[in-house]
Amino acid sequence: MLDICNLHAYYGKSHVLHGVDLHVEPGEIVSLLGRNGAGRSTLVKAAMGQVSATGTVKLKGREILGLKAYQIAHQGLGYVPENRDVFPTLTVEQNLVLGQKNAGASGRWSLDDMYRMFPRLQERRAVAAGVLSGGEQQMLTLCRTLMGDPDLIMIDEPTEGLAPKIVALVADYLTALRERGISVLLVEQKLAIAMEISQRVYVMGHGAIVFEGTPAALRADAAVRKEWLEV
Amino acid sequence: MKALELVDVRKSFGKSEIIRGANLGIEQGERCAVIGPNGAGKSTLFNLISGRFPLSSGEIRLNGQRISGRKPYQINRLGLSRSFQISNLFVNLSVYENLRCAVLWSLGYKYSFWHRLAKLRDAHERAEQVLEEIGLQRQRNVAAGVLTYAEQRALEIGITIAGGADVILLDEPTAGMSRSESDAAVELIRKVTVGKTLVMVEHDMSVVFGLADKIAVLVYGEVIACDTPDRIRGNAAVQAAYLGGHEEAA
Amino acid sequence: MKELRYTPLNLGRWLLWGGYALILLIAPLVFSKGGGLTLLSQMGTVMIFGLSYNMLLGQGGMLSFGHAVYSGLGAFFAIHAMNMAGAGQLPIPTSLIPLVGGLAGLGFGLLFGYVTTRKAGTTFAMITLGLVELVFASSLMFPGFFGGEGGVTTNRVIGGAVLGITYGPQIQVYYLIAFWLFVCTAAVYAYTQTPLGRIINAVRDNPERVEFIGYDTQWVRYLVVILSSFFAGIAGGLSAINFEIVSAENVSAIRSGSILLFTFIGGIGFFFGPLLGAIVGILFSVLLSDYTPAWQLYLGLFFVLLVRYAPGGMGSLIMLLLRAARFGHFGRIGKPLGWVCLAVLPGLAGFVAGVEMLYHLTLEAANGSVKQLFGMAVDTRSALPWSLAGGLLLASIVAWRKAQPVFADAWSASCAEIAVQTRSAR
Amino acid sequence: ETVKIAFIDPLSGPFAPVGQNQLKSFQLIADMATKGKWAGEHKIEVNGFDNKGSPQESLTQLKAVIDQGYRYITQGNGSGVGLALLDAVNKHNERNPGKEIVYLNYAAIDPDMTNSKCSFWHFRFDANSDMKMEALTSYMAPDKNIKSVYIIGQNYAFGQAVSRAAKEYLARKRPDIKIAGDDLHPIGQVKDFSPYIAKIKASGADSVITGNWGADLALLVRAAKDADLKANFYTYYGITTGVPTAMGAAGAEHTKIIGNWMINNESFAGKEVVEAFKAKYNDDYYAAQTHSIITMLSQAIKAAKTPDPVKVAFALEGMKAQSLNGGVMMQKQDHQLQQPLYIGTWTKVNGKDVKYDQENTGYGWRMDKKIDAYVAGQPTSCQMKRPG
Amino acid sequence: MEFTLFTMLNGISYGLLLFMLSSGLTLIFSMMGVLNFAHASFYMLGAYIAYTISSVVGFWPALVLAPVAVGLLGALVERYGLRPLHKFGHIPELLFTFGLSFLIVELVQLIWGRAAVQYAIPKQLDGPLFTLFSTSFPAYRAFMMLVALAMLGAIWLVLTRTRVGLVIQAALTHPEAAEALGHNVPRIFMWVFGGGCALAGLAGVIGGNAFVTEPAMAATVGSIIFVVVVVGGMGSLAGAFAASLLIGIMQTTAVALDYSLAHLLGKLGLAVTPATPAYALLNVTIAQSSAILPYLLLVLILIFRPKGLMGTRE
Ligand SMILES: Nc1ncnc2c1ncn2[C@@H]1O[C@H](COP(=O)(O)OP(=O)(O)OP(=O)(O)O)[C@@H](O)[C@H]1O
Ligand SMILES: Nc1ncnc2c1ncn2[C@@H]1O[C@H](COP(=O)(O)OP(=O)(O)OP(=O)(O)O)[C@@H](O)[C@H]1O
Ligand SMILES: [Mg+2]
Ligand SMILES: [Mg+2]
Repeated sequence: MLDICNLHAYYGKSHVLHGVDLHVEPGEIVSLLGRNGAGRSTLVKAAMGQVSATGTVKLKGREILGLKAYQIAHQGLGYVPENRDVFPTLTVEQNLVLGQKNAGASGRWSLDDMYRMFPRLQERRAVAAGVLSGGEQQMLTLCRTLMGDPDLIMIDEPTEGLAPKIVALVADYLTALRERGISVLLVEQKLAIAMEISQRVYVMGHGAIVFEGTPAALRADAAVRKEWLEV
Repeated sequence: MKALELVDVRKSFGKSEIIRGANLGIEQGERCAVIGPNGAGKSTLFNLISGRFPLSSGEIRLNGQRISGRKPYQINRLGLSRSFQISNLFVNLSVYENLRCAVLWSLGYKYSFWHRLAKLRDAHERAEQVLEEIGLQRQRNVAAGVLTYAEQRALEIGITIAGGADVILLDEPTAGMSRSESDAAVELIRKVTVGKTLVMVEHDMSVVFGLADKIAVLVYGEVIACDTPDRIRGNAAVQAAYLGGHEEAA
Repeated sequence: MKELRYTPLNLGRWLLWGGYALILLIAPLVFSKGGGLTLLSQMGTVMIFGLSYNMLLGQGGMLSFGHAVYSGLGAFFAIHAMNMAGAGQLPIPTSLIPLVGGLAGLGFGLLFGYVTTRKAGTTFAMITLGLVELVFASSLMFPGFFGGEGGVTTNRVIGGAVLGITYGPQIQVYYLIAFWLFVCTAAVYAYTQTPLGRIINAVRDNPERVEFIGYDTQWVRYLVVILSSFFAGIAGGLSAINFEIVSAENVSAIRSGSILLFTFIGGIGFFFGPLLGAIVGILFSVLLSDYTPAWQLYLGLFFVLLVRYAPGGMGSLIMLLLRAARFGHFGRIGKPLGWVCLAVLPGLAGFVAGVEMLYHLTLEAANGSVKQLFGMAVDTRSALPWSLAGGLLLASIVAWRKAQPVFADAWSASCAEIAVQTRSAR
Repeated sequence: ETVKIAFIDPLSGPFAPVGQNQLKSFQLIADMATKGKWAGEHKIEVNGFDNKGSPQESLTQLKAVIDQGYRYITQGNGSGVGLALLDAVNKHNERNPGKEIVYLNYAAIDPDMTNSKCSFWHFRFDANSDMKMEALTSYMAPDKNIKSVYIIGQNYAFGQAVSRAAKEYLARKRPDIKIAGDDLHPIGQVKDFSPYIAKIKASGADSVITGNWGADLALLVRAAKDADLKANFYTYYGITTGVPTAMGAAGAEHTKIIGNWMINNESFAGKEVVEAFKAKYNDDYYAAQTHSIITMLSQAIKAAKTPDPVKVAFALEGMKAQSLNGGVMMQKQDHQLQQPLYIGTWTKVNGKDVKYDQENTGYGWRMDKKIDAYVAGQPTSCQMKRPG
Repeated sequence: MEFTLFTMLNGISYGLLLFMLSSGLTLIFSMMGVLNFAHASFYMLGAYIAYTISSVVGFWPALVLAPVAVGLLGALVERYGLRPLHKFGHIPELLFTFGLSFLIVELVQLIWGRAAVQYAIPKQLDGPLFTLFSTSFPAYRAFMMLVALAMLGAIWLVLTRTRVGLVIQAALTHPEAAEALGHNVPRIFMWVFGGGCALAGLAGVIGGNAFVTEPAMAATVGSIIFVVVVVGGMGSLAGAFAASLLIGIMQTTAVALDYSLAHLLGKLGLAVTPATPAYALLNVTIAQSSAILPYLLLVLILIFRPKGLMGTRE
């Protein structure tokens, strides 16, 4: 599905990613773990074409590095940014509608699916997204990206600021996504969730992958956890 | 006399009533955490207390004095200070200047254009002290806008406490931090709020249970429970509405 | 670096201000020819006006389209005061007339500022636009005070000479302006270093948060507008003395727009930006207009290019170079920069020649197709000068293509290194 | 020796076309003077300085031309600028004896300049606005069809002066004429004149007097045509550059002008100038004052045998000369040129009495009446101080 | 009766003209937040280009071609001038257009000269549409009103029937997020700006011959169209429409009112003489102050209702 090879990324002149290799298979949930500042967000941004990078990034076998972000989105890559970039002046529903790439195109997901997933959003559908609570905004960004009908969705810290109950809900929905054949690349801080729902995990440190394996393997590897995850 | 008291506070936006008669009393020197599901109205409650939004009805008292209906700056001058869920800094000013701005009013310099900033020893010392407390001495001359996320959160707290207010409201102070960072943040908060009244919103249960003397649970704009941490943990209604059995998810 | 930090700051400050005073003192000796003195005097008043404007825009984030209201009304009051002094009704020496302007400006700041500062951002900008149009339109309706379209004139020579100073000769007026400029610069600078001066920066960055640290943002903005109007009024008073006439254009949107233009050209992010902007702006609009009818084209083009490629204004360009120099990189970028300038030069000449010939053709062709250009007589109807201009332009483009990448490389390398150096310094 | 005259008027901005036209007029006549040795061996040269239409800028330009050694200046667009220059010239001459400047005013027509504010250093070669109103009302008075007059003007000194004079003179000459209305509108701000036309129409006026110029005049005339208002428009400035084009056919037969010369006069006097101007600049010569100025200046230089401004100024006082519009005389008392004036109507070119059109519109000014100099003469309150 | 009727008619048609002038500005401002100071310059360009085209192939082709040409120019300006400035915020953008307005005037003077050009009303529309009592209503004015209404309809359709408005609003605050959702934001910005300029151009094609096509024409409409946009409410199309009509009718009726404060005081039995304080002020009639009314309205509206008549944001 997604194949990242020897990816180097830069903010201006500062070199943040130093040759990252990572891949996600179809129908797989892969988690990317690491400390703050390890470069996880940079990795997904680079894949989305928002950070200048070199190397190769292949989506469904097609090279996407160097394309514009909107072109990449049209290739079927979805991205949920970490800082809740809801469009504050638009209503919840307008935010969701904008998730569709072409007006009226019906993908795997409809508005109703989204509202069923998070009834809270339906209650707030006509409210400007800017006034939503922190958690509601988080739900909205997730749904908005799903509306674009991506084949692979990269989610940056989706459970940030969510109540514990909703966190559990999100975990369930990610699993449900996978069952519908959508691959997920999950960037997480909360180990427990990632370990629970992922098939494989990567651990990142200082801009490079320092561990790759199953959650079980990670659980077993106390050295990596101590050194790179500080738990 | 309670440090902060909310009596039947209500707030509607248009037709939807978000806060539906919240009652809450916080003793002086108490550390209280407000928890509740997303969209329950926790941030809204903070906005009402700090004067950002006007109340629809009800009354809020700070140290026995009615503050509802006042402007944010008036409430601040009465000794209440708050932080924001999303960092809200003076992005083009240096860290040090951010803090110095925050202490000016409380030291009585107000709108002065006849004092030289550089000559204000007390402002300087207070700013330096806060700088040290939040551990940003090395970044003192860096513009706030280019700090890392965790540093910005720390500065957010720094600005909030710098003015020396004795009632502090913190909105999700550890959001977005890793375990070790949020542990450090808890320590920081504990340190800087000694002897002060603290009210905070948090989703991270380890922070909540680590810091709070009392927990208030807000659901759908009502305080459904307000009690010690242990009793809250055992409260079935809270379990259903909020923790959902995943309390230790983190 | 280290030594720099430990030298007593005061020495540097004294040097800086002393140098500034010295420049003001000797400028008229250096630029004494022709209209040099007139130009310098005008620059001085515009500098004060710019400083006052930047208190709003640069330091307070308040985009005003109507700042000329304060300087203009200040000027009107000043000129009436002068006329009264001349008629013996008001015992005030010419040297203090600027203060009258300043107080009038302050008064209108109190009045209008209350209305305008109730809002910030675009709303503020639009209210000021409305206000300036109102004041301007009214000024033509009340010729009693504003003197109609001809304005109010005066005679700045009031009474006899005091210490040999009559303010008849321009040089005396220049020194009066220079004196006030120095005082105002110092005062405005001092203001930036006060609690109010800092809080207005905070209001610029994040007005919402300021409310939560105890300040009423509306009040902060209001106070700043009042202070700034005071300095604008002083500038107005000085221009009344300098021109001995004040007319409605002094309160117009055009005047307000040009101070915005000049200040931005200088760089709103820097204290000295308005000073720089005043020099460049006056050179363009007064000096250049004597030489070519195309001056508006040049000014417009210069401004547009500056906004497009250096939104920080000329101040930012200078600061960047200074920073490179401070880190000792000037040697490295100096040479490529020189080449780039060299490459641009012929193109500039070619462009100017082309524009001048074009203007000649459209305006003065009937007086003969021959035009004096760079000291040569060229026939604008023949192909040779045109192809020459085109050739210069082309050559410049080719040279630019060669020189620019080299410079860009050197520049970004230097920037990266400076970034590394500063980071390791913290 | 070359006598250099500095022309200080707008050469850029909205008023530039007018300024450019008049500068060219000056230059053409100056060329003729030099070639024809009007001032003997002295050459005459006119150079333009752009005042951008502003009084303040004019003073800056005045300083510049003084620095460059000019001793004569000329200006015409706007009495505001004129008064500022007059004041500055007086001050300069007072502060710098031996370096006097003479101000040759070709079109600033505020009566004050030759009355309360008159100066030895200032000579006006256009008829002032009161003189023009005098002539105009003398022309209107015998016309019994005129029963009701509406006055409209720009809200500034000149517009107000026209309105005041019109009311005063009409009351004197034709007390039966009703002043149907008196409107002042902001200068250069009105885009839609139809409300004013509606008002004029409602007032039932058959004639309109206006001091408007530029687009304000053209738009007024066009709005009248659109609403089918049949009233005649008596204007001061229908002839200035830009107005004929903008007015076009809309103004035909209803727009009249009071001026000091027009080419379609009884003998087409000045047609060689007009033709030469057209050939050289493809533009129309209409500012005949330029001719009066150069003629009289040359004559004065000859008489004084020196181009020294003080002597020339004395020589100009009371001087008589032949200009395009006939015999003219510079009144010694107030330095106001006494000259015949003309009333004309905007008409389609017919090859007979209207031979020359303006701005290639196919329309030109037909002469209705030539008014002798004495008719328009005005008493003056001038108390002139002369040097020495 | 006749007077009142025509005053109303004049007011409405002037209002529609104002709307025509400002609709493009509203469009750009509402969507992109850019206050295009050069809007009036594009209006002028429209008039001049139409003049040139119509002198070759006639008015009707010019009606279509000139706005297209102006729109393309606008798109170019956005692409090479404004786009790189987006990241610096609105002030540099605004200043860029401010500078551009200077340049355009100069260019127009270079190409078409400094005097007015003879851009005439097409034969078909020259003359009265109808005559009521003794006043006629020009056909061209009616045509102008029609076009203004068509503009209103067209913009309304674009705003409500397409997602362009939504995408742009989204991109204003979070351009990266909007792109990540698959929207080609820069291109939409470019065409919106171009579209706004084309509307200005169309206004120029029609206003140029109704009024005078000269280099000063941009400056004379410059500030009034800002008043319309702001009074209507930043970026509200309906608001701009309402504000245009309001200002049009207000100014037109004001012209008919020759009353001053002195009149009022006179009615109250207070005589006003030149000796009365503020005599000049008291004697200004409503008619004389009609030109400042829009600005007064602007200031008052912004103080008491900063959102404007129908705006949603401040
Ligand atoms: N816009 C930027 N400019 C310069 N450096 C940046 C920028 N954004 C991030 N960085 C730097 O890049 C590095 C990696 O950042 P990144 O955001 O990818 O980390 P992360 O692993 O997602 O951490 P977090 O938990 O904070 O989200 C950090 O050192 C950070 O300081
Ligand atoms: N200005 C407003 N207009 C309309 N609705 C609003 C406004 N502000 C907040 N709300 C609504 O009020 C509800 C409570 O929001 P609030 O931000 O207080 O939640 P919260 O308890 O802080 O949640 P979270 O934990 O997710 O941050 C939300 O549903 C939000 O949409
Ligand atoms: Mg991250
Ligand atoms: Mg919240």
